[in-house]
Amino acid sequence: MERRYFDYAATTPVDPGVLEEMLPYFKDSFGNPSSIYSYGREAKKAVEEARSKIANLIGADSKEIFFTAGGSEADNWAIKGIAMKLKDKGNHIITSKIEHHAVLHVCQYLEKHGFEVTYLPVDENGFINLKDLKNSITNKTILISIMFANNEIGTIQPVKEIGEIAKEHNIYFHTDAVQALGNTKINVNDMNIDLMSMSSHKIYGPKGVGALYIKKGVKIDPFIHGGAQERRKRAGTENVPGIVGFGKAAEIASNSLEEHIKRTVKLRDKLITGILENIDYVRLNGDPIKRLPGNVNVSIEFVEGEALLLNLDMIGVSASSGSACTSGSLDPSHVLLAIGLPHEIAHGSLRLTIGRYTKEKDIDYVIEELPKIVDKLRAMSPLYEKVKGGDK
Amino acid sequence: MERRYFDYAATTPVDPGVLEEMLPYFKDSFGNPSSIYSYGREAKKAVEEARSKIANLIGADSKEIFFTAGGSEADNWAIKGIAMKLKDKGNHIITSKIEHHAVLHVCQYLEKHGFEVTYLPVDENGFINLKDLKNSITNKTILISIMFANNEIGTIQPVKEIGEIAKEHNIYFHTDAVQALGNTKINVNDMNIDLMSMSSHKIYGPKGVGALYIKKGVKIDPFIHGGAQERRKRAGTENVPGIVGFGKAAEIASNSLEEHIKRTVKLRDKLITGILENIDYVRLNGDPIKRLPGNVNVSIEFVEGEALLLNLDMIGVSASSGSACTSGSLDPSHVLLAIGLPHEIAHGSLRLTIGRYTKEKDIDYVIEELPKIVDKLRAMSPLYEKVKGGDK
Amino acid sequence: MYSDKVMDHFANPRNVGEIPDANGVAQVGNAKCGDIMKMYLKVEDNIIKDIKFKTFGCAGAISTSSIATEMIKGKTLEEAEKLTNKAVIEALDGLPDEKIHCSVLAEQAIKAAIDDYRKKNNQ
Ligand SMILES: Cc1ncc(COP(=O)(O)O)c(C=O)c1O
Ligand SMILES: Cc1ncc(COP(=O)(O)O)c(C=O)c1O
Ligand code: FES
Ligand code: FES
Repeated sequence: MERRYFDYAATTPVDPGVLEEMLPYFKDSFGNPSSIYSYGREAKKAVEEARSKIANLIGADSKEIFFTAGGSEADNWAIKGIAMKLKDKGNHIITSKIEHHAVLHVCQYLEKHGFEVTYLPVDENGFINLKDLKNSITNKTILISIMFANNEIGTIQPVKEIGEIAKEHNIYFHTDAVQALGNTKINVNDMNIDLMSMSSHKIYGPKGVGALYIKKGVKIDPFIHGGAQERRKRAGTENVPGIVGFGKAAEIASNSLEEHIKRTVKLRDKLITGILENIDYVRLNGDPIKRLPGNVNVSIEFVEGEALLLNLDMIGVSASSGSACTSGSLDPSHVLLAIGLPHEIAHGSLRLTIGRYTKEKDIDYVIEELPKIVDKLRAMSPLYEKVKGGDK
Repeated sequence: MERRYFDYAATTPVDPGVLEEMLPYFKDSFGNPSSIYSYGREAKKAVEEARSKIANLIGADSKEIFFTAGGSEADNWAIKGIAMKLKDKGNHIITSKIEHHAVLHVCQYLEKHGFEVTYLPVDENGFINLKDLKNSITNKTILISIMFANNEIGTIQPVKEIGEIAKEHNIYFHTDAVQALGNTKINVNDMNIDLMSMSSHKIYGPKGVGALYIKKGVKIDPFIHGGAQERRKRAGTENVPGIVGFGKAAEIASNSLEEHIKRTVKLRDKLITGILENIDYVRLNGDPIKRLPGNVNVSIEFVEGEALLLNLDMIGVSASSGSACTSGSLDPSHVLLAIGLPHEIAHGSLRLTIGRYTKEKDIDYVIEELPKIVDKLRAMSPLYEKVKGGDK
Repeated sequence: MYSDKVMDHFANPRNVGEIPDANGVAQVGNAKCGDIMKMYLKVEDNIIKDIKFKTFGCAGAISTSSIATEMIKGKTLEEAEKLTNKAVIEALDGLPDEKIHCSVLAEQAIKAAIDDYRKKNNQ
């Protein structure tokens, strides 16, 4: 069975060019970059080249890039690192209700330890309200952490405007750009971003590596203490092959950004239109325009997400859902609830995310097959009966 | 020029068998293990197999192994995670003066945040004193963190006895086993270990992955908050290829442990003898018997470590030193000072660590060449003049 | 994560549908939690002659409904009432821990449908 991957937002395959660049650093140039002998110097050089490629993708200086083990560590570091550093200045953090758990759970943890957190609501398309943001700032506010683009519904926030507000009030602005990186133009300086989380495996680089952008001058505690790596800010022997791979992935992303966006948006819009036209009782979640190029998120009424996913998997299509049943928790996705979906509709959500290797025929295939699966599941849904009977 | 690697304690090359097992997980089985479709299930299975191989190497249950990004993260997690969890019970931590910076700097950080830390001294061979340990326990003590084996001088602590003391007093015992893993027999149950840090790149696995053993029932806060990975204890998309590689490396280590120790000890002792016999004014650091199989650490008087290293590098030999000049800090290695070496002698320290790919002829080569380098450096040392002149 | 048996019942659920002249009907669960199960029984001479279900829920919920209907079809009401979610899980060769709650629904739905039959027949 041919496999059709529609979960690029969860993770991406490593680009062949990326893997090729990584390979020498496993066995041949395996030295520890902190060493002074030649083995180590080679590794060090490779790490620094990767750093400048990532800096280049986001308009930063190399010295502002600090490697981590992924997006989650970057989020944890940014928020806990600022919180611990500035706790004598203030204990208030502003974030949104639709952040990734790597931000939300950190904030909840800090709440247990004396911090206060404002979770800004979002409108039905997933945008925070800039007036809300301004109104929630107090003289205790030390950090604003608002994600660049949402991983579930794809909505892209007005980052530049948020950055301006933060700057006016002299508050640090962190943004989780794990989904945005490589999918939309980012310039940390133009956008007044002080800290930004990135993850390699979302941009065709290897898993287990990411980075935190820390603007020059920003005061932050280290998160992983120990050796003097990463200019004494992040300890641990550098994951050289991983970093090299992330660097190469960033380089490819820089070189093909516009083309990638154009191509992906076209496929995405075809998929959205195809689904909306061929299935009844379905709605698109997230903003139709200001959304990630590869994100399609729909709620299909009267069916449950996990059942949808498994049926798709049986025909080779990998997708994702915000249903509670797929998460092992009792509640469906906090993001779908935050944009106002009732629980039962959130359960029927389906996320199809596309990327570099998605072909037009894959899109056609889903447009053709999804309605059949929905029909089959609705035929056994006690909720659908009523609609058919006209007494909804 | 042939390269001769004598820095296995810093990092090891990836075993070819390890790399081979990793490769499919970059491009083909690249799925996110948290997903429910087949791509994800394959990845999940691979992660669980790796987990049980690591458990097997240390006599633990799979469910007690939690993957991290390396040894430093494991150390940070163990200590901060216990400290935060138990801070209402007590604020006292006991560790030693010769811990890795990933333990020491965490302890120093906690001291700034209301914790009290006892740094146990060590004797001239690098052992802590068990009576000191007992005497330093108070009713506020929540954690004992003593490394299994030291990365610089190779001394292996009486871990089982430390574990017994901790158990008697109902205090958690964490050990940094980054250097010990794969180099000495470890059984976490027999040794009463509650938490243990491990790192893949020290046992011929890839960089950027490690693990924390957490005994069933031990109460600890997560360190990286976010997604539900690692049974809700460590967030972040799993580094699947890295984890698979670490698992394979652990399997190889399990299967060849005794043979590896025997072979390495023989080479090590030949090297030690060769150096002590062929160079004057040199001493072995660390215990001659209870030391890591691959560790040789000597202090060569009247020469400076960085100069030694660079001269060795010129003839293809990669080594390491505790000299201040190699670390970029003003003081020489805290470990060498803790075993009582005067500064000037610590500066002349040389660590040669050997491992799986070290050949006997490499040992012979160093025994032959090192004295020449030492002679050359001593010839230009103002300190050596006096000795030669007999007025020392 | 699911056993082959679960996947079989999920992909080809047995006894899906409605019974127009059912004499015992019940619906349990609620859409808010993501699972609803509706059972239709046709009881004759104290025996479950026919049974059909409809389920809104995950593969765990669908497969437990399916196998539970198979397990009690042709049984007396007393026998059917004894069906436990444990027996259902065993018959499916196990369910993931986080899906155990779905199997409870099948047990509840059957009991509720039998109750409905008894009420209607003044038993
Ligand atoms: C004893 C010890 N602990 C911790 C570490 C840190 O491990 P990693 O480099 O994997 O973070 C090392 C090695 O650098 C070590 O030798
Ligand atoms: C928006 C967002 N933030 C953070 C993360 C976490 O990144 P990682 O899995 O690399 O830790 C993800 C992806 O899982 C994400 O989509
Ligand atoms: S119906 Fe939601 S977990 Fe089974
Ligand atoms: S002599 Fe130059 S750093 Fe020590």
